Amino acid sequence: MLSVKEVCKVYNGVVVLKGISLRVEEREVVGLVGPNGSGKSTLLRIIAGFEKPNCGRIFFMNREITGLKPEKVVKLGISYSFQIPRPFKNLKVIENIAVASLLRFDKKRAFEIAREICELIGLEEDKKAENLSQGELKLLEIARALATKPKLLLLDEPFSGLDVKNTRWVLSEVLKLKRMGFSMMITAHRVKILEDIVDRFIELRGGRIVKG
Amino acid sequence: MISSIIYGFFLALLSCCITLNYRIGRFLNLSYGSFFTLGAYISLLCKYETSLILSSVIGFLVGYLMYLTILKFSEDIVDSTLISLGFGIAIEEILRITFRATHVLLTGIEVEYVEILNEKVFVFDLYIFLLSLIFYIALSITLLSSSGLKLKFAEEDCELAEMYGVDVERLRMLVISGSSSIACLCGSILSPMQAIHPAMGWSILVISIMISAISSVFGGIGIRRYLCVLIVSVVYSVVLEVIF
Amino acid sequence: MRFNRFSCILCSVRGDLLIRDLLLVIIVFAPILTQNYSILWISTLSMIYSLLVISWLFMERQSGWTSFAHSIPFGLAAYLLAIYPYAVFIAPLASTALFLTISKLDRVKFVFVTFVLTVVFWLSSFYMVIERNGISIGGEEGFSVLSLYLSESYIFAVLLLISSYVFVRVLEKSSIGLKMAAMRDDEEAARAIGINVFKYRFMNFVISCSIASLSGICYALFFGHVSPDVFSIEVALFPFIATFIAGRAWISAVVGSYILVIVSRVFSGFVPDFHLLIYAIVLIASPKLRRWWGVKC
Amino acid sequence: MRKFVLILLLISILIAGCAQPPKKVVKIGVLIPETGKFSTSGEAMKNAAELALKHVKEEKLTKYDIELIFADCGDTPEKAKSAFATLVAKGVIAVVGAYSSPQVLAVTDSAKETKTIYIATVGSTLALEKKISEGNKYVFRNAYNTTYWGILAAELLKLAKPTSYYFVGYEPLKTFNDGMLKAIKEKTGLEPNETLYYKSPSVSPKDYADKAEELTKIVGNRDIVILGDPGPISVKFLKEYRGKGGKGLLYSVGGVLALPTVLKGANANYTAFQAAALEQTPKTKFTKKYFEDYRKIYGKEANNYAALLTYDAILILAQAIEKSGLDKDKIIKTLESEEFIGAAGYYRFVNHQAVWGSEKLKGVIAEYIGKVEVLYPEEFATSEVVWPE
Repeated sequence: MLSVKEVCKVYNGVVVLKGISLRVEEREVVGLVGPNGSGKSTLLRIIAGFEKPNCGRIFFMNREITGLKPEKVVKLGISYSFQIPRPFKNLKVIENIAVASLLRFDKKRAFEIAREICELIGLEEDKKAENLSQGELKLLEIARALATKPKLLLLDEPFSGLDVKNTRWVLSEVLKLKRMGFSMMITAHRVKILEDIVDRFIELRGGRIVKG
Repeated sequence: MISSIIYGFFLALLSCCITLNYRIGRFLNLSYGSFFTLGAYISLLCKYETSLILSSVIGFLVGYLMYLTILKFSEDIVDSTLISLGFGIAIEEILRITFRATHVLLTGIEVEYVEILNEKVFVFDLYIFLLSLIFYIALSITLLSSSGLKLKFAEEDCELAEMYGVDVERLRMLVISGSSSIACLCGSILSPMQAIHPAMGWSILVISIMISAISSVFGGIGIRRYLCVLIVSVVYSVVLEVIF
Repeated sequence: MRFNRFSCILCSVRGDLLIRDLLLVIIVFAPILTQNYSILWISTLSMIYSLLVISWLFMERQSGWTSFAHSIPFGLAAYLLAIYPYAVFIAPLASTALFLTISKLDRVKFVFVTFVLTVVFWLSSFYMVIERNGISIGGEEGFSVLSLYLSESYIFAVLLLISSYVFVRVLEKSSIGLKMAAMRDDEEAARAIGINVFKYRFMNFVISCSIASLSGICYALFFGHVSPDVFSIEVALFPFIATFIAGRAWISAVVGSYILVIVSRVFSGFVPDFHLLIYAIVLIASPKLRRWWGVKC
Repeated sequence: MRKFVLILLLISILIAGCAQPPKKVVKIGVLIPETGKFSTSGEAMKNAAELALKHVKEEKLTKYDIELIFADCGDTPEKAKSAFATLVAKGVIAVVGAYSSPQVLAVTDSAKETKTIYIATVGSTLALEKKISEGNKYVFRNAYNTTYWGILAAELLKLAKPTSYYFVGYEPLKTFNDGMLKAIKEKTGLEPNETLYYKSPSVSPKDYADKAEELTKIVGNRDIVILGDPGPISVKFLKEYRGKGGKGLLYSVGGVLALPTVLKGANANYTAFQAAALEQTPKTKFTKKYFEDYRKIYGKEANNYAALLTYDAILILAQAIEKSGLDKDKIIKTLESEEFIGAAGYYRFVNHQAVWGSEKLKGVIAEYIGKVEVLYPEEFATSEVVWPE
């Protein structure tokens, strides 16, 4: 489904990714693990189109997406959720999600879908985004990503900065998605947390794949 | 050419104050021109030398009053900017109503000039040049000293600065009142060259905002920013002379 | 829950439709009842400014870019109407292009640069001199335009104001409005969900500049004369001050303009000596006023 | 019986009291720039207007009871027009005043629309003639038009016969200055040696200084520098010019640099200036009266072009109303056909423009050399042109 070939990235002189190659299959959930600064997030951002790779190519459903703009990438069915939640804070929860599903549907349908997603994930739809808790924000991120009806979900550190209770909550939601058969790439710096979600691990260190 | 450079320093002084007001006072000071006007009017009332002292004191006090109003009423940059605009208009109007002139006013002081590199330069311009020089030296010293660190801190993030025990409010007070007093002083220094009327400060305000805006695009932090202002204004004034 | 939602919708409808829009209707049409020339005059002027404020607010509220240069589409349109009417449409396009170029900078620099531009346009408008059959016209004197009668200008202004008010209200509720709002709150996040930020910014700027130009045209026809004052900093600051006195709801764009125009123009009739002082006091007190309105709208 | 007589008496007295015909009140609006750039002139205009009313009553120019209503026209056409609207709402029959040309032009349209007579007392723009020729019969102008400003300058050139002359304009007023310069050339056939324009201080803060310095290098002892800027920067220019040893005679088109107080304050010797009238040029019985009473009442010098013409405009209206009653069309007819006395001379309107330069209505040129000496018109001349040593 997704294949990354020899991708490398250099930030003003520092090599962050050194020739990364990997594949993600249909209905597969891949965990990207590794210490901070190992390049997990950078890789996701490159796939999502927020960064341009210095070398290498990326294919999605046998179509090259290297260096495409994020808005194009998401149209093709890859959607990305930010490590630090970036909600549209002046909009309500439901609007936050609906605006995402406007990508594929008209307004009426979009709001229906948004409502469904709210029910599924369990967010209060009329709450303003700026009044949400950390856990809720993380979920909103995921919800928004879902709303674009993606084929592949890129979740960047969905569990970071959460207390135990919230972590469990988010975890259970992500599990639901797995059961529904979403393909996903999830980053985290602790292996343990992902154990019962992912099908296989890929471990990054210093911009290289050391395992998987 | 020399007079242009000197004028550049004058502009730099004003624009620098505007920038300080914006960075530390956290608002665009639209009352600045009126303080200049106020200074000019003060110099009509008494002898030239006394007017210099008087204007810098009065400027400081009125500036302090403005600071207090801002402190009391304003919640963000916009409020403060509006308040300063209000102050500017108020000052001009009070001057207009109290002086009730049917023509522009003049201080009967003779304009004297000195020759520098066989170019005639007015004495008052020289005074301004000196003032600006002193200001810049003082600013550089503070910025390079330990208290300069505080200043930078306050510029970048005032909440954080406050948390680390920088007295931001006191800084703001000093900046706002200080710059007001400088504007006022400039007004009375240059008064012999001016045709004094309520609206005279306007062009001064416009030009100094222009310059600080242009130099803000170049950015920079600490002393670099203020030197940038100086360079921009000198270049501006020289280039204009060359073009026209 | 369901009932809750229903009642909520109901109250929002009441809040949205009845109160605010009724207020607009009253503000706009009340002057007809008093057949007083100066009241009609003042309210026409206020409506023209309301248009300008709405255009500005549309940009500020929907795209998050605060412009200090709405005097440019406003003034350009007025000037073009006076000099070469067929080219009026250039005004919104040119200003949009200008704003888009500046929006390559960040939002703070945008404010500054637009302000500088305003000053530049204003000052250079004094040098706008053209030769017409031997005599040079323009400059500080400005140009003459065919002028409408007060009644005509009033109707023209009402039509423009109501239509653009309705337009922005509808657009805000539409999916386009929603996308713009998302873009305003976080451009990168907006891109992540497939919103073409540039496209929507462009759309927003075009609409905003067009409304501003319309108000400029209306202004020119109303006065029958345009002078560099249409580019003045007062015009550029007007929307900014108006909204921050009266709040950031669409209706307060109108209310704010009325307040400002009345304070600065009408008082000059009653207390010529002190009206600017009153204006100053209003400005100094505006934060309080604004908060008061903020609660209301 | 006696009671009855008493009552009858009382009643008759009452009736007599009521029967006395009440004096008609006529409202005249006056647009004054009380705030903004022109506020200084505004003050003088207001004083002059009040003085005019006083004199109208003293000299019994009209049987009607005239009431002046003032409105602040600020410094923008917009404020002028809104002030005009307030005046109209207060039921004025005619309006005088406003300051800048844009203001005059803006007001002109409302005058036509509201059928209110308007006498422009300052703006000189030729665009006004255009509006009048397009059929705006309500507007008159007792001020100079741009051409006459040029003609006056030309008169000075004829008198002084300088070796050459230079022209310095204020760039924002280019249209005005161009028109003026054109008239000078037409009248004298002389080209200026050099034509300079200084920019507004908001564009180039010391451009006026640079231009002044430039001139000091080229102007000779017997040259004339014509300064086409009536605004306050003209004073700064003068200070700069003389301060840096500028030679020759400076001719100011008036405005700020034609007020004795300013000339004295700037000790601007060898500065010629124009005025609509001076105390030394008693053209009519009102000239002296105006200057003397103004000084007496307000304790200030009266020569302010705008003020004097506002004064005259009110006198003119009073006479017109006296001759034709309160019917506006009749008043317009009278203004178009009759002659009116003012402090500056006897006004006639041709195409609604006061005929300046005619025998009975001439501008004045004077020179300041410690005191004011009149150079033109000949009949009032007190001295030849005095050149700096």
